Amino acid sequence: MEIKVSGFGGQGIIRIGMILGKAAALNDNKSATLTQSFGPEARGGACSAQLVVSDAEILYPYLTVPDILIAMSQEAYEKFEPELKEDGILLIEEDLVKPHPVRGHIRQYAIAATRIAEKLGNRLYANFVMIGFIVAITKVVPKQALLDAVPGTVPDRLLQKNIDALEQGFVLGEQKLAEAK
Amino acid sequence: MNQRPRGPVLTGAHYLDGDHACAEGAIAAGCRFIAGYPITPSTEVAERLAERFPRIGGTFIQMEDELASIAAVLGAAWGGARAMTVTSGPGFSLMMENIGLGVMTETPCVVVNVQRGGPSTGLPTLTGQQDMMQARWGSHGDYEIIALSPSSPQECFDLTVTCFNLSEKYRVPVMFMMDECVGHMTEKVVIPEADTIDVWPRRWYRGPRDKYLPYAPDKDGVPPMIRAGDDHRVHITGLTHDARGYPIINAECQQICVSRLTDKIRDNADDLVMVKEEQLRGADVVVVAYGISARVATKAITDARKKGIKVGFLRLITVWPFPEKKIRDLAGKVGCLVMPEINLGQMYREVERAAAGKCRTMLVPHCGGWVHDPEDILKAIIEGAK
Amino acid sequence: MKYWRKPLDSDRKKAPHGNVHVIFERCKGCGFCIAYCPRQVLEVSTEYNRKGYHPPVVAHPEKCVNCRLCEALCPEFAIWNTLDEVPSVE
Amino acid sequence: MNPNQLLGKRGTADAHPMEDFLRMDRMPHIWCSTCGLGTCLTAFIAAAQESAIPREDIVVVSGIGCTGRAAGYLKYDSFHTTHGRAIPYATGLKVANPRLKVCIISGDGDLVSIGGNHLIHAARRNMDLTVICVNNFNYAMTGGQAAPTTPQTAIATTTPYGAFERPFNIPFLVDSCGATYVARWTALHVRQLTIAIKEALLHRGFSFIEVISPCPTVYARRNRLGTGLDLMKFYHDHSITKNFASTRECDIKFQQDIVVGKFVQREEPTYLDAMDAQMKKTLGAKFVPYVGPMDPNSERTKSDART
Repeated sequence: MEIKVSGFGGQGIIRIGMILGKAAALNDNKSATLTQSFGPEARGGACSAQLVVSDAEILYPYLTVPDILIAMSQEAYEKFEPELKEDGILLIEEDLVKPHPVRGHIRQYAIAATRIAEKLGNRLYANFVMIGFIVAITKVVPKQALLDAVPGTVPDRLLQKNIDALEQGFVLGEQKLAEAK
Repeated sequence: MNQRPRGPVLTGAHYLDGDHACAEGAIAAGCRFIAGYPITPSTEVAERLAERFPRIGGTFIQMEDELASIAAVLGAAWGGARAMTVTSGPGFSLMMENIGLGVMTETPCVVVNVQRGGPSTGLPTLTGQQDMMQARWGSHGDYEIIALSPSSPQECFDLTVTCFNLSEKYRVPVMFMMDECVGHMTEKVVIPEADTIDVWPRRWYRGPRDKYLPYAPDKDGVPPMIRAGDDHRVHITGLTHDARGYPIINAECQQICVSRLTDKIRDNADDLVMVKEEQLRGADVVVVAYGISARVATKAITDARKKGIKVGFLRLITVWPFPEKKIRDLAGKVGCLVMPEINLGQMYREVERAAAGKCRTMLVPHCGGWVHDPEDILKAIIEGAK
Repeated sequence: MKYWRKPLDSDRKKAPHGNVHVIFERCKGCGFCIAYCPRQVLEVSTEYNRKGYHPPVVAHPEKCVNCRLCEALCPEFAIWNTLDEVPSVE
Repeated sequence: MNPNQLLGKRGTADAHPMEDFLRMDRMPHIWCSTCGLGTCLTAFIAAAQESAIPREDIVVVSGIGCTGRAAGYLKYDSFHTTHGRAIPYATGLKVANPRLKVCIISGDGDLVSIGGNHLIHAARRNMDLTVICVNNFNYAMTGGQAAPTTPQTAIATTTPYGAFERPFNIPFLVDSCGATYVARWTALHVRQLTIAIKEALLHRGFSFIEVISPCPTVYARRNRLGTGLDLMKFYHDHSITKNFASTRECDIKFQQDIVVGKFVQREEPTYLDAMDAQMKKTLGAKFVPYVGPMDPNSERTKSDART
């Protein structure tokens, strides 16, 4: 399974890929290769993380046709949406991406991750909201594998807040999934 | 919860990128001194060690530039530390002079180069494999070097340990030729129990103090070492020197000094060369690759096999000394050697030279900035199979 | 500014006496020892050493007070003092 | 002051007292007649003995050039490194084995030009090193080219019509960068130089001594200044001792008075002290100080890995 997480620097894009990959590789007995690309800007530049998850050993570490695209900025959406598989899953940041009409059999879900994070006290939690949302909808890793992967990736004092954000995203994801059915 | 204290070696499964895995490899190899200067895309190695070292008894110093970093590493090695520096292309260029000093004075140390696209400032955040020849020939004069190239974060860990071991065994700076892709690629890295990690000790001199000759070699051509401060009163110089370490400026001494420096690597090439071989027997085409290119080539190879082409794969882990014998043997047996690399033909020259016209050789070049499209490698394989 | 005075205890304290040693062939004839010997013990030899320099000769051994300045100044480690057991009276 | 106490051990009738501290099998040294470098070595050896620092703890590092050869003649653990890199090399030695007393003996071109960046950073860090910079106002080994210390109007092979760049005032440079011991003497001031080197060796922190030394063969000759002995006489007549003079006032002008003396001596945390303090402050009990170098008798790396 090929997943692309995209947005701009500072949104915690790489960390989303990192935690999903860690959950798959360390807690779900899968192979997971994360690669990243970023510009020279520390903040605000285009940024993406590519994750390949597989039951077998991953020989070729890069994406060919993504099955899942997460777009957290308009720029990322415009750039990467055309690459998405025809029946892929597209997750967008509701407030930051104005989508075009859905192409082919793509299943598209939106979440106001940044807004939810701000309500939790800091927009920096947006990536954890998104992580919960991704896992609820795509089931790329079991929820427990995800939760087990979080400690150590954020400072201990912020762990609970991030878990809360993740849970909110997850709940919202399950709701959206149910609505879609 | 009873948590075991975290020892220096981070035993267990971790999700690490190549840079971080390299840092952990250095710790596992007993490295406790690193001098560095920030440069993308290698900085993460130094950052991780700056964070880890004060908790495990290591020392990190950020020097004023790369010239200073490599000089400090050489000094630290003679001070008795297992030492390393980390850099990328432009910094690697600046280190060249003292890499020569390291070779001449037979100073064990590891130089990690997380390669990016060049020349000059080039592509700071994007990949390249364009320093391969510089690793071999970048400093002036005749010398031999050891260089390894990893294809995965796991290898970034494993081979960093190997780099230290080889540098101690052969008393030579060892180049670890990573690239941005491997450095920033995150995968599961399994770190073994500390006891099971093979760490080779320094070749300490154990004879009487006043009998020590810094450059009198053991049987394998490598001299034993001492550390500064133990009253051996050695003189270590970058000038051509005799067994005492004294400068002798003439052709005879140059002959003895330089040929031993090169022979200790050349004569032990069989011990040093590490390759991974796959379906070489009966192959019509063999893909020769290293580093991230080897990883990318696997897709092309798989696709080619699906088309019924007999493709073998020779992955170079040791890039210097160049696995010449392997290539020479292969050249007599296969129709074509295909080599993708992220430069316009560096290691390819070696392949061509070793093949010596006994089979076709094809370069799949790439200027850097990204990896090959596997399609391009596949095309070359199909062409080579004709 | 230079001045010399006779030490008040000169009748009781005897100046030490030194012996000057010169390695003739090691000298490169810089003349530092000769120029700066406070007691003018040394003079330029008329002879050449193998390198073609004129090393110092100890012209007035009795004047040496073992100050070791010649030893300290010599860039060639070619001249040094030893202390005479019996101080001379001057 | 008993001058005998400043010359180290006494010789015997058969042997020069410094022979034990020199690589006599490398003598005679390559330095010209009336060059001051040999005198600097004598002062160093005397000071090292007077300091009572165990001989094996003293390590000498040199760069390239005439002075760069110093390490090769001194019978201590000695390192002859690359041009300009003696200070960072020494930094590695010191940090890897803090027990060592690492001394750099090198020239003005090596330390202040090609190695200038390392000089100012080592001073800034207050790295616990002793630097003896022998200044002969030019690049002598390569035939007398202009250096960053060549006084204006002096002739060098690359300033055939007279130097016009402003030279460095080295004591001011290192003082302003944070050196905690700074002195300047000439090769003639052997007693003071020996005291200064001894003080520098015993000083905690970055200590720097500039030694003005005659270069008869290329600098003096080209500038028609006579021999090294004539330059020594010039130092005798034109040195003005001003201890704790402001280093700003210590510029050297062509054949004019030279201010000498001990200019700076102050206590500041060294690099290693500062690192230690900061780590203790932020990491507390989690701080594990540097394990020290590997021990040849029981190399620690393996057992280290197991803890």
